[in-house]
Amino acid sequence: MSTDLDSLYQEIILDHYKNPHHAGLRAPFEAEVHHVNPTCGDEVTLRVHLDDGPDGRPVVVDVSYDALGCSISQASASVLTDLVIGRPVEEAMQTHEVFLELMQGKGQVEPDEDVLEDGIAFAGVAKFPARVKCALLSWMAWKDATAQALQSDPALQEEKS
Amino acid sequence: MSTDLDSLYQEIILDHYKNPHHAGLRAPFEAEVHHVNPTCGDEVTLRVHLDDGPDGRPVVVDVSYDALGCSISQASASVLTDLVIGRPVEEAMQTHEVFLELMQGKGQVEPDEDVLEDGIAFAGVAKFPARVKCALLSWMAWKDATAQALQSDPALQEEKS
Amino acid sequence: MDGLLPELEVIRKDFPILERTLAGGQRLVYLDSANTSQKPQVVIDTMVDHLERHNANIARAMHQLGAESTEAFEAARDKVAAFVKAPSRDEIVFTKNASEALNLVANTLAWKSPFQVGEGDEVVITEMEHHSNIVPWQLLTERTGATLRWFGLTDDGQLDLSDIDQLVTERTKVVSLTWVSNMLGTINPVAEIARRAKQVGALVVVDASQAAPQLPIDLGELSAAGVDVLVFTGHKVVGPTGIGVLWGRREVLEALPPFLGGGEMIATVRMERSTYAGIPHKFEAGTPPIVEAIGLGAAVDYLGHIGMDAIHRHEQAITAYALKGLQSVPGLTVLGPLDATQRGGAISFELEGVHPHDIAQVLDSRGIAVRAGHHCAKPAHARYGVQSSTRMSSYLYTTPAEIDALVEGLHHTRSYFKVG
Amino acid sequence: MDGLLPELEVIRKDFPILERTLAGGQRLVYLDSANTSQKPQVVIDTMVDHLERHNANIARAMHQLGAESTEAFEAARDKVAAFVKAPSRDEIVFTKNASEALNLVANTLAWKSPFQVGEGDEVVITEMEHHSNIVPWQLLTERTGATLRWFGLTDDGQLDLSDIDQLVTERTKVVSLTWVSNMLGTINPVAEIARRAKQVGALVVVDASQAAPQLPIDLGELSAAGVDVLVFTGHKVVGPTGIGVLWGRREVLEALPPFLGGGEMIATVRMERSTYAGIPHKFEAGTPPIVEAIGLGAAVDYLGHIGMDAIHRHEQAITAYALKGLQSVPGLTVLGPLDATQRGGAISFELEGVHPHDIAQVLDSRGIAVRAGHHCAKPAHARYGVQSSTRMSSYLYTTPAEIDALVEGLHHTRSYFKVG
Ligand SMILES: Cc1ncc(COP(=O)(O)O)c(C=O)c1O
Ligand SMILES: Cc1ncc(COP(=O)(O)O)c(C=O)c1O
Repeated sequence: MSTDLDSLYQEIILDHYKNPHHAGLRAPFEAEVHHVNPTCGDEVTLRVHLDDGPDGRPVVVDVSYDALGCSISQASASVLTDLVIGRPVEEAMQTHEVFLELMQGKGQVEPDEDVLEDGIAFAGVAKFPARVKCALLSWMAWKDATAQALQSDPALQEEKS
Repeated sequence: MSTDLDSLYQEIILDHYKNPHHAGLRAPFEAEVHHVNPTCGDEVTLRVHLDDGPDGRPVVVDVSYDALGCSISQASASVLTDLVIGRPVEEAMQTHEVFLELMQGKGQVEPDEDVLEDGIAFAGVAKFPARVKCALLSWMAWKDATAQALQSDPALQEEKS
Repeated sequence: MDGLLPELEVIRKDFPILERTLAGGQRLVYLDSANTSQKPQVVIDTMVDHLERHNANIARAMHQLGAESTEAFEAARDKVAAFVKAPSRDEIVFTKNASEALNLVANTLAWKSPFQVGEGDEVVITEMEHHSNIVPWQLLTERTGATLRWFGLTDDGQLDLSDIDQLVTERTKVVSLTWVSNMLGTINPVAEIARRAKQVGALVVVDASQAAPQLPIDLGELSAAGVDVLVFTGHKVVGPTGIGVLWGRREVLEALPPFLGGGEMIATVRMERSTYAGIPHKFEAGTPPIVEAIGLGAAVDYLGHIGMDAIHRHEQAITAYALKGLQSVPGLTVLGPLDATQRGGAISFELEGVHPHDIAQVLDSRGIAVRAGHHCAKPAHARYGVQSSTRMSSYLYTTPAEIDALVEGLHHTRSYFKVG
Repeated sequence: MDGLLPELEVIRKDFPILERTLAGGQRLVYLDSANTSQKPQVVIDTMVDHLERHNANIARAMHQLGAESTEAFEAARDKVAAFVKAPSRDEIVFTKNASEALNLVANTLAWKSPFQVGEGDEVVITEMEHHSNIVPWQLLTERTGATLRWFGLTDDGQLDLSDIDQLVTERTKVVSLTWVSNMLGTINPVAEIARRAKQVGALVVVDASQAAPQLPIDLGELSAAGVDVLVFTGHKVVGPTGIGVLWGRREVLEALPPFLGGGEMIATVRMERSTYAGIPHKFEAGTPPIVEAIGLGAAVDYLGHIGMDAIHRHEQAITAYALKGLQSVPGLTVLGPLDATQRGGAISFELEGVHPHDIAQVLDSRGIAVRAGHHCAKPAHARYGVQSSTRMSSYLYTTPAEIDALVEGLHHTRSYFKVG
C-alpha cells in the first residue's frame, strides 16, 4: 500500500509542493486566466508574458501564478514553470503535449526525462484517475492563457504565422 | 386458463355488452360529463337527470350515455343504469359504494346480489387489476355528474341537506 | 425463414424472463417489446456487480470505489457514443428517459439563447408522434406565444410531405419528428426532412426511441444531413429503466441554457450567480442514474455484439411473417404500411367486433403479451378514426412460432367473442 | 457504546460491498455515505427479481407482466408514502433524484399558476444549501426577474435567523431550505421556519436529502407546520440511483403546471391541446424509473424494519464517537456544530498543512473512503473561508472500529506529510 502511495507522492513532488518555483503573480503579462477544478474547487490564477525571441518567434518570458490546491496541483504548477519559462512557445507547447500524454496514459506511458525533467515524477499520478485533473489544472490554464496572449497581440501572432 | 377468462367474461357481461340498456344520450338532464380512461382511451359521455321524489328527496330519473370502450366498460355502464335509474340518489350512491368496494377488493369481496343484481357478474373483474378501471369508468362518471347536478340545482341541493 | 438471427435459441437463453410461465402454466409469448424490451442476463449481472462491488457516487469521489464507479459510468458514455457513432462522446448526455431528453430541449428553448423560441416563431412536429414528442412542444409554444404546426398523415400511414413548403418556412425554429412510429411502424425520411429544415435554419430533433432498438444509427451521417438532436430511451434497447440518451451537436448543447440546476453541472457557485460546467456535465444535474447508465452500456454492447444489421434483418423477417399471418385473420385491419422492408416491427391492428382490451385479455390468458390502447399516440389514432388498437411488437428474441401463437390466439379471440 | 444498533454485525452482512477488499488487500472502510449509501442484498435481489421475472412497462400494459409490474411500482409508492407518513399516497411523485425534484418545483413556478414567481417577488434560501437547492432558484429568479435572498450562517455553523423578519416578508413567494446540511451536519428548525413562512403565505420547500437517511419523517406534522414540498433521493437511503421522491401537498401539486410532458401524464392529447392526468401521474412523464422505484420500496422497507429511531440513535452514537476521535488529531478543525445530538452524521473538517485531496488519498491507500472537495456546497465553504474540506459520513452499517481506523489514518496522514 505505501509503495503505491509513494509512487504518487514522489520526493520531487513533495519538494515542489513545499517550495514552489516561480510562485506569485507578476507583471508584465499579456493574458491572465482563472481555472477551477469543479469537482474539488481547486483554483489557479495564471499569467503569461510572451515576447519575440532572437529568431523572431514568440518565447515564454514569464509564467506567474497563484494556486490554491492539493500537493499534486501545486507541484505541477511549479514544474510547469520550470519547463516552459525561457522556451519558445512552440517548444513549450510540445512539452505540454508530452505531459498531457503521460497523464492520460493510465500509467502505461514511459516518461521521457529529457523532455519532462522533474515532470517525470508525475508518472505515478497517471495511475490515479481522480488525480489526473489535479496535475493538469495549471497546464490547461497555461495553454489557455498562452493562446489568449498570442491572439491578443497581433505582433506576436504575425510572427507566429 | 379458459376458466379464468370465463370468470371475467361472464354471460351476463357479454349480454349487456351486446345489448346495452338505456344507451344513447337523452334530454332533459342537469349535468353532462365526459370521462376518459387515459391509459386506453376509453370514453364515456354521461348525462344525469334528477328530480324531487315523493318524499322530497332527489331521485335519479334518468341516466343516459354514449360509451366507447371494451366489453367490460360498456357492460358496466348498462348495469349501472339498471341499478340507479328510479332510485333515490342517496340509495344509488350506496349502491355505488358497494360496487366500488367489490371492484377494489382484488377478488376477495363476496358480492351482494340483493344490492348489485347483474352487477355481481363483475366480481371476476376485480381479479384483473388492469380491467378494474374499465368497470369503474361509467360509475365514476355517474358520481361526478350527479354531484354536479345536485350542486347546479339549488332546489335539489336544499332538499338534500 | 430468411433473415432470422442464426443463433436465435441461444439468444433467447440470454433472457431469463423468457423462461417464465404465467397463470395456468402458460409459457410467456412476449410481443410488447416496443413498449419495453426484456433484459439479457449480462445487463442484469453488470448492474448487480456494480451494486455489490463498485457502488459509489461519481466524479466527486476520490477513493477507489469512486474511481471505479466514475470509470464505469464514463465508459458507458463511450459505449453509447460508439453505438450511435456520435462525432464526440461529450455530445452524449444521460437523461432518465427519452421523454426527459425531449423536454430538456423544449424546456430550455423557452429561455435566452441563440435558439430561443418566441412569439411568431413556429415549431413543426407530425401527427404520428408519441405524446412525449407532442406535449413538450405544446407546453413550449403555449408558454412562449409560438405556434405549433404539424405534418399530417396519408391514408397508408406515411407522413404527408406534400405541404412541406408551407409548413417548413423561415418562421420555423424547430422541426421535431420520430424516426420510426411506435404505432404505425412507419420509417420516416429523417435525413431528407432534416436537409429541408436546415435550409430555413431550423433546429432538427429526432425521436429515435423506436429506431435505436432496430436500426443501425450513424450520427456522423445524420448530423451531416442536419440533425441537431437525437434521443432514445434505455429500456427499449434491452437496458434498464431510468436511463435515456440525448445526443446533441456540440454547438447546440453549448449554446442551450442549462435545464436542471445543481450537483456537478456547475463550474463554480456563488450565492449571487453560478457558472456552468462544459458538456455533457452541464446537462447532468444531481447524481445521475449511475447503475442505469452502466446497465445501458452493457446493453448496447450486447446489441453491438449481435450486430444491429443482423437485428434489423431479423426484425424485418419477423415483421413480414407477422404481417402475412395477421392478414389471414378475418376482419383484421393493419394500421400503417404493409411492406415490411419499409417499416419498423410494431404492428397495430383492429379486429372487427372486438375491442382491443378484450383481444389483449384473451391473448393474455394464452400467455401472449401485446399492448391495447392508444400507445401514447392518440392523435395518430384519431387521424385514422380509431379510438384504440391492439399492437404486437417483436424484438431480437422473437420467433416465428410466437407469431403463430399470436395468429392462433386471434382466431380463438374471434370465436370466443362469437364474431364472424 | 450506548445507542449502537444491537445487531450491527448482522446488518453489515446485509451489505455485500462491505466484504470488498481494495488495492493491497485493504478492507473497505466506507465513510462516504452522505455522498451515496451502500445497498443491502434485499434491494439488489428485489431489483433482479423484477428484471428477471416481472419486467414490463407499467400503467399502459394489460397483460400479466404489465399488471405485476404496475402493482410492484405502485406498491413502492405506498411504501415510500408510509416511510414519510405522507397524508396521501397520491402526493408522492417519483423523480430521478432530489435535484430533479427541486428543479421540478423551481421550473414550474416560472409559469402561470397561483404560485407563479415574477418580477419583484422574492425567493429565500440559505447559505448552507447543496448546489441542487441553489442553482434551480438562481435560474428561476434570473429568468423571471425575481430576487434571490438567503439566510446567512453563524460562526458555529447554524442558520443565522436574527434577520428573519427582514428576509421573510410579504414579498417572499418561496422559502426553500435543507433540513440537514450535507457539509456542516447542522439540523435546521424546519418546522419553525415553515410556520414563519406560512404567515407571509410563502411556499415552503424542504430538502430532506440528508434527513431522510437519518431521521424519522412525519409529513403529517411537517405539513401541519406549513411545509408544502419535501424531497429526497433514493441512493442515500440504501436505494438505487435513478430515483428520487417529491412529496407535495395535494393543493400545491394540483395547482402547479406540468413539468415534463409526454407519456402517461395526460388525460387526453389532441394536436391542438392536451389535458393532464391527476396527481401523481401528472408529474411522471414518460416511462418512470420502474425497477428503481421498486428497489427504493425495498430500501425503505429495510430501513423501516430496522427502525428509523434506532438508526438515528446509531448515527448519533457514531457521530459523537467520531467527533471525539477527530478532535484528538492535532491541527484538525471540525466545520459545523460539535454537539452530536444537534447534528447529522456528516462531519467535514480541515487538517492544518494537508490539502483534503491528499488526506483522502492517504486514507484511500488504507481502504478508508471519505470525500474531499466542496461537497457541492461551495457557498458554505466560502462562508468559512475554506476552499475545500474532508468529509467523513457514517450510516447504519458504520462501526466504532471504522472510526478508529479513520482517526489512526489521520495521524498517519500527518506523519506522511511531515506536518506538526
Ligand atoms: C442536502 C442535499 N441536497 C440535495 C442533494 C442532491 O441529491 P441528488 O444528487 O441525488 O440529486 C444532495 C446529495 O448529493 C444533498 O446532500
Ligand atoms: C416513439 C417514442 N417516443 C418516445 C417514447 C418515450 O420513451 P420513454 O417513455 O422511455 O420516455 C416512446 C416510448 O414510450 C416511443 O415509442
